[in-house]
Amino acid sequence: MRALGTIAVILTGALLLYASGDFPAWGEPYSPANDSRVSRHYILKSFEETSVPNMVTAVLADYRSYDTLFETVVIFTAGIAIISILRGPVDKRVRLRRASEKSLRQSNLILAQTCRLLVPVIQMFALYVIAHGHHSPGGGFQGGVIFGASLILVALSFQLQTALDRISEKRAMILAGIGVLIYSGIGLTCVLLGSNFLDYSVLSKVLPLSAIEARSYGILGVETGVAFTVTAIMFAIYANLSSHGRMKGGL
Amino acid sequence: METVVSSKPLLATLVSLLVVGPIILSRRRPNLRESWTFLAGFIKLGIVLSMLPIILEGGVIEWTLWEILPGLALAFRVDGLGMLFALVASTLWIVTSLYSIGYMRRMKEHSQTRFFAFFAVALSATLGVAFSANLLTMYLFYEMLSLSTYPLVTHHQDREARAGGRTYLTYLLGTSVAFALPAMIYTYMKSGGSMEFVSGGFLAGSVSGGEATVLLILFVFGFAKAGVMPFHSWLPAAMVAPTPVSALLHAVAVVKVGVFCVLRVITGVFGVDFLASLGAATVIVWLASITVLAASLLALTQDNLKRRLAFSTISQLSYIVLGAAMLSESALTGSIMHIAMHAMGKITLFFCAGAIFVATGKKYVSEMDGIGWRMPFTMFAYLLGALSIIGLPPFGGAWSKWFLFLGSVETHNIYLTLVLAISSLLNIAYLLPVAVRAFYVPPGKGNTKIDLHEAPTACVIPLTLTAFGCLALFLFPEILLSLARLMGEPS
Amino acid sequence: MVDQYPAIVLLAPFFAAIAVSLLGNWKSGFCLPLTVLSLVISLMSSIALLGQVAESGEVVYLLGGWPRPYGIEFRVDPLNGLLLVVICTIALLSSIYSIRAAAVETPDKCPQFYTLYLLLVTGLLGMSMTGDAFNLYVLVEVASLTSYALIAMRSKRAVLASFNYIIMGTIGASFYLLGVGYLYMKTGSLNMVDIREVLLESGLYTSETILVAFMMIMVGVWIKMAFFPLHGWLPNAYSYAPSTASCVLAPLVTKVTVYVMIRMMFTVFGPEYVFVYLGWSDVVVWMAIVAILAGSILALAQTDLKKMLSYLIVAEVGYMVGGVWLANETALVGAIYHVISDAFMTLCLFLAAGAIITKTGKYCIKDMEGLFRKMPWTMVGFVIAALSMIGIPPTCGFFSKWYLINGGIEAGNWGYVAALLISSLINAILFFRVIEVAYFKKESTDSDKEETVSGSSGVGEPPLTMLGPLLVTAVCLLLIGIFNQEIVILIRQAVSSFGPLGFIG
Amino acid sequence: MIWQFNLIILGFLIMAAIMSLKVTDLLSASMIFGIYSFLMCLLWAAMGAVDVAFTEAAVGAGASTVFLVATVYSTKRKSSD
Amino acid sequence: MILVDFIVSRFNYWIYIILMMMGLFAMIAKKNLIKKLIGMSIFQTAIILFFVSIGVKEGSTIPILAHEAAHDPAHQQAAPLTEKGEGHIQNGKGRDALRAEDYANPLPHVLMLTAIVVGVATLGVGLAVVQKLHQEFGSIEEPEILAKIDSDDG
Repeated sequence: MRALGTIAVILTGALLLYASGDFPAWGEPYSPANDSRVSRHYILKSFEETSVPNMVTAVLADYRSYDTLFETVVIFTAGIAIISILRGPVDKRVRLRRASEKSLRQSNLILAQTCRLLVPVIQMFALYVIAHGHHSPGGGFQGGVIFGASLILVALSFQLQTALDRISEKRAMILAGIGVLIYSGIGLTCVLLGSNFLDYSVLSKVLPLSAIEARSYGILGVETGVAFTVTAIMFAIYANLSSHGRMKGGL
Repeated sequence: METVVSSKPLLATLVSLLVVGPIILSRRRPNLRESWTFLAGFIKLGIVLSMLPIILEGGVIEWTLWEILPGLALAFRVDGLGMLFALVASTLWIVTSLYSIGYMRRMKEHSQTRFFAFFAVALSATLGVAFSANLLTMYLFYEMLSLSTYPLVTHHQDREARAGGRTYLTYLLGTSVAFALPAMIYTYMKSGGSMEFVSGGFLAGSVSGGEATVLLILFVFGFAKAGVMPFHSWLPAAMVAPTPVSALLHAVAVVKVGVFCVLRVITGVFGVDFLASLGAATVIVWLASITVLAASLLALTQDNLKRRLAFSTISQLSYIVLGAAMLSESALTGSIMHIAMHAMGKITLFFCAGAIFVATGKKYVSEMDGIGWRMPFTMFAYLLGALSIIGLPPFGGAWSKWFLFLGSVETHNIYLTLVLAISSLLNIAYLLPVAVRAFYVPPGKGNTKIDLHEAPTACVIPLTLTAFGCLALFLFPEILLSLARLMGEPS
Repeated sequence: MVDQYPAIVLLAPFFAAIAVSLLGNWKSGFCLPLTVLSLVISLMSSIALLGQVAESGEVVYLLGGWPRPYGIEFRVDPLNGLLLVVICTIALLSSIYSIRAAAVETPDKCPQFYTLYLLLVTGLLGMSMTGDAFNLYVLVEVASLTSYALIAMRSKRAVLASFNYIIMGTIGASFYLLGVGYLYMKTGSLNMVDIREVLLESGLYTSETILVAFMMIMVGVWIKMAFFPLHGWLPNAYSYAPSTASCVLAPLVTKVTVYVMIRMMFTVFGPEYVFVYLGWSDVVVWMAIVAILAGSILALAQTDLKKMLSYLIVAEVGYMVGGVWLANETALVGAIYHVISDAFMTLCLFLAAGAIITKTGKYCIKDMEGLFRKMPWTMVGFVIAALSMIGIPPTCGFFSKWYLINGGIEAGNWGYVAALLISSLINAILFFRVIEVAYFKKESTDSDKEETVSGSSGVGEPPLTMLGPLLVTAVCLLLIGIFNQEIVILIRQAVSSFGPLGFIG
Repeated sequence: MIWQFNLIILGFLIMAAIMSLKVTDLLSASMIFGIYSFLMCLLWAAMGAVDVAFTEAAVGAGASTVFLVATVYSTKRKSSD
Repeated sequence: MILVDFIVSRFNYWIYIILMMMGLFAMIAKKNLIKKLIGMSIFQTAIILFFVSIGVKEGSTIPILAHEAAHDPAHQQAAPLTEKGEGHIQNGKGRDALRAEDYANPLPHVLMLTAIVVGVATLGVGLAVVQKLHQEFGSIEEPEILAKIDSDDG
């Protein structure tokens, strides 16, 4: 395998180095990619067309929202894939019990208290990131991951069961499905309102908004959907990976 | 030359295919099942006969199903050659069906339903080849025939059948994919997208001499059912089949499909005149001559009667190929007639071999001493068949031999005449001793005690019929002759 | 409604996947009806879409209403129109087949299985419709992730096969992504049609970056389609996967990737770049020849039925790559026709193999004695597929071979013609080995006999839900063969829109 | 954007990548991989790709590392290479 | 100096190539499955680095409209899209407001957000498969697993 790896690496590397001589200089503002009409359009017109100052969000959730839909689906798929891979035949005897307060007390006091303090703050911040994605870096993904991280933190500093009591794996998967459903449902609404899939501007027919504002709100809607899915799946993946898919014990 | 558009060729082909369903459905009631076979056989013969007058008047019947490749349709076309072949095949099917009922029931063979069903499919394929209007249609039915006969050849499903079946399919399928298919595609490209058989050939003028030689060799080897050496060994291997299969398929349908395809390629694809101008057929002439002699010599060494007949068939098939490759009018007429004559003679011989096996359980020539007087009908029929194959008057084989000799003289090739003469002598040497032993050698010790009697009536009737058929073909060859002549005439 | 067909084709299985994942946990009885219903809707609208395309040419569907090149678009021409119908049909047939098999092979995972299944179909449909190079990557990943999971659902060896697939698949997809990056760097666009326009306008043919982009994309898709010698992941993955999964993976994934290759070569780079400027077609065709021969010979060495079929896929990929790279219209038409016919052939073979394995529990070819007697209809399906693989008319395999050989002769590449013929012969040997074993009875000792007596009580025809799809597929093989003219006319329509295919031949 | 700064981070990046692949203790490898992700995120932030950097910080340095650690805990810590 | 300029303008690309090759080598040659997956992640992040490098513009800022630009009413009106190279939009007050050169190219960023997510999804599935393999074979070293499979067969 080493020989094979070396050959592959040398061949590919040589090929890539060969092409790098032809690259535009690094940071060149007028390189073909940076000066293309697509890129210029996004920079110059996206605010006008979507009223979202963060161009990345505008492109992500509107111009290329179909990509992002499937990005969400990728995450969703990963969650289901991991569950289906790790889940053995269901053991009917094990009933999931609520972790008693005892288990909470058992864990390290400093850790527990710090976690108690931190988690609400993290979650608030996550919501802020989701909601403020229009104006600052962030959006559904980042916020979702952060929110998921807060749940993982609970599972880490107490026990997995503690976190599962808050949100069981089944509920997490339902939440994830709902997230994808929100996203694609908004898209489908656009179809039902007589336009193409994910064309948020037609939402102005039902909302008291102009077409451009409708796009902005459409983006907010899909970002929420993304956040739901990412939160749920991040937690579900962690829960499965840390417990061999048995939902007991944890790290 | 008038052209009639009619669906009759299609119907004639399909009728036996359609009967497969009823055969399978009535598998629990053998009598009903066999009556389906007969019904289809007579309908088929009726349709074929109804087309005969038009063909005899020099007309052709055409029917196009649909275009299957650009410029290539699944199409049927009946002319003299096809008519002759179809006539032989459909007549003999009825006779063989009768014979197989007797044979199969007496031998208490298993899976008789499968047997009759695939037999019907094989007949459809045979008629399909006979009536096909272009190379592609012909190839389609050719492959269908190879595949549908596999379960028949391996009917016994034992170790021997397995080995035989393996050889059978390897040769037939392998050569057709490896040689015939590329040759066909190359032909398709060279001819500019046409593959319709026309007398005079559609390739005339569009290929060079070397290409034509290579293509011709590819076709002759590709249609390995013609049994030209070195691709002949499937035929002896196929003798593991029950005798009715050997009789109809390996004396009539399958092998004749092979030579029929070769004839079609020579007359319809290249054209006799074109080949003659290129001299491309010389290789085939020599290949066929070698096969004629070598197979005859091999036949001498066989003790198993069916295998001996198989080698005889290989040698006789090469007569037909040889006759076509000589590229003279008489030889072509002779070789086309030989399709019918040999079919009638050889099927008689196989019927006899089967009847002997049914009645006595004997397979080997050396065991057949003295059985002649116990089974007089069978052995007398054998004698008639053998004489017809050898080519003595007053039997049908005499006509075809005559025309072949005439053709060889026309080509001014003394060697060919010699080949034909020597092989006729060899025919005598390997066919007649069986009859001689049966009638003149007293039975050995082991045989005296066995209660010998004739085979079942259902077996004896067909073989008597075909034996007299040989005689009849000598007396009334006009129809066959005129059908064969239709092909020899330039259009 | 009419202009929404592309969306409906994709969204039906997509929404069904979400619905299955939401409702399946509650009541697993919902899974199958939803799956079948959505695939029927998808199939019907894909047929309608194909009709629309055949009538009025290319259909463009702008997602989000953003015009090219700012948004993402679906572009449906006769080529992927046909592919959509094929994908939907095959997915539908194998979903019906999965009713019983899934319950046996992946118990307790019904909702997950069907969700993944539908997402896989969604991914494949998306891959064939999209007109955006990066979006293609995302959908490739959707299809790949679902495949990894579907393969790993069974235990032991399947899991290792799945891991190797993850590694190889990621390398392939990443190479593709890198190639798209290189293209983007030079053209500034991601839309396939737009990229080609920029390539032509800016005269980028001589650029090393574009060359490397092309090579990266090709190597990426070759890994994904298991083009020899990059095929390492495929045989184990497909042969150890649950039969329900392999029934949809084996026919579709490699074929859709071949479509991606065709799309990349002809729509993005353009034949004038690939064939005229680069002129590598000979090299790749020779690689394809090696692939065909190696795949066939490796298949010959297998004793496990599904593994043998998997190696045959490797050989068939060689057919298609060779056909595409022969650089003439006949061969390209043949290759595309072979994509369609091979999808059905593979489906038929895997359905038959799956039925045999679920009913008898035997994997080895030599254990399959007497199957014709026990399950005659299954074997009828198998035989028809085998005949098609060998290339006997009037099955579709004959016609695809016809066009491919025709193209090979036209290009004067005799090696390719010979390889096709040799592989046909090897296929004949392979399949008759199986058929022979199944046709003949066991020549056995007494102990074996007892075993068969005790074992044969449960062995009979598979249930109708398995047999039905198998026989329908077998009939499809014949229909595709008989009506190849109609299909080829559509393909030619697509091929002619690619422009002249170079000056070879 | 200062290229010297860039160069330094890239140097660290390569070091982190080599170490995470070389270390035989998988837990350390996971942690070093977290560092690698974090450096990457720093680099992207410096390049102006704030959204990407943000995501990488959350996903790469956060979630991925946790997943890796979780797997290392439930399988084996020692690697043969 | 030319050489230095050349290196400065290229070294980012070279380093991405080095990182990528390290990842690729680890994916193929490492025996430990988790190491393979770490290699895979390095491989993917290297590609992301490359994409992000494409979008960098010297002297530009992050692709978020400055606050005053966003709330400038002039931008609400439809302005004709300017041609290449002269990316100035004149607002009513005659002040330069929006220039394409001022903002980093947002498109690679968008693409890479997706790629990161795909990467973590693949990593997650990969890790799950590794855990499953550990359950089945009790090992996460490829040679050991292969040996176990062979002994199962034999």
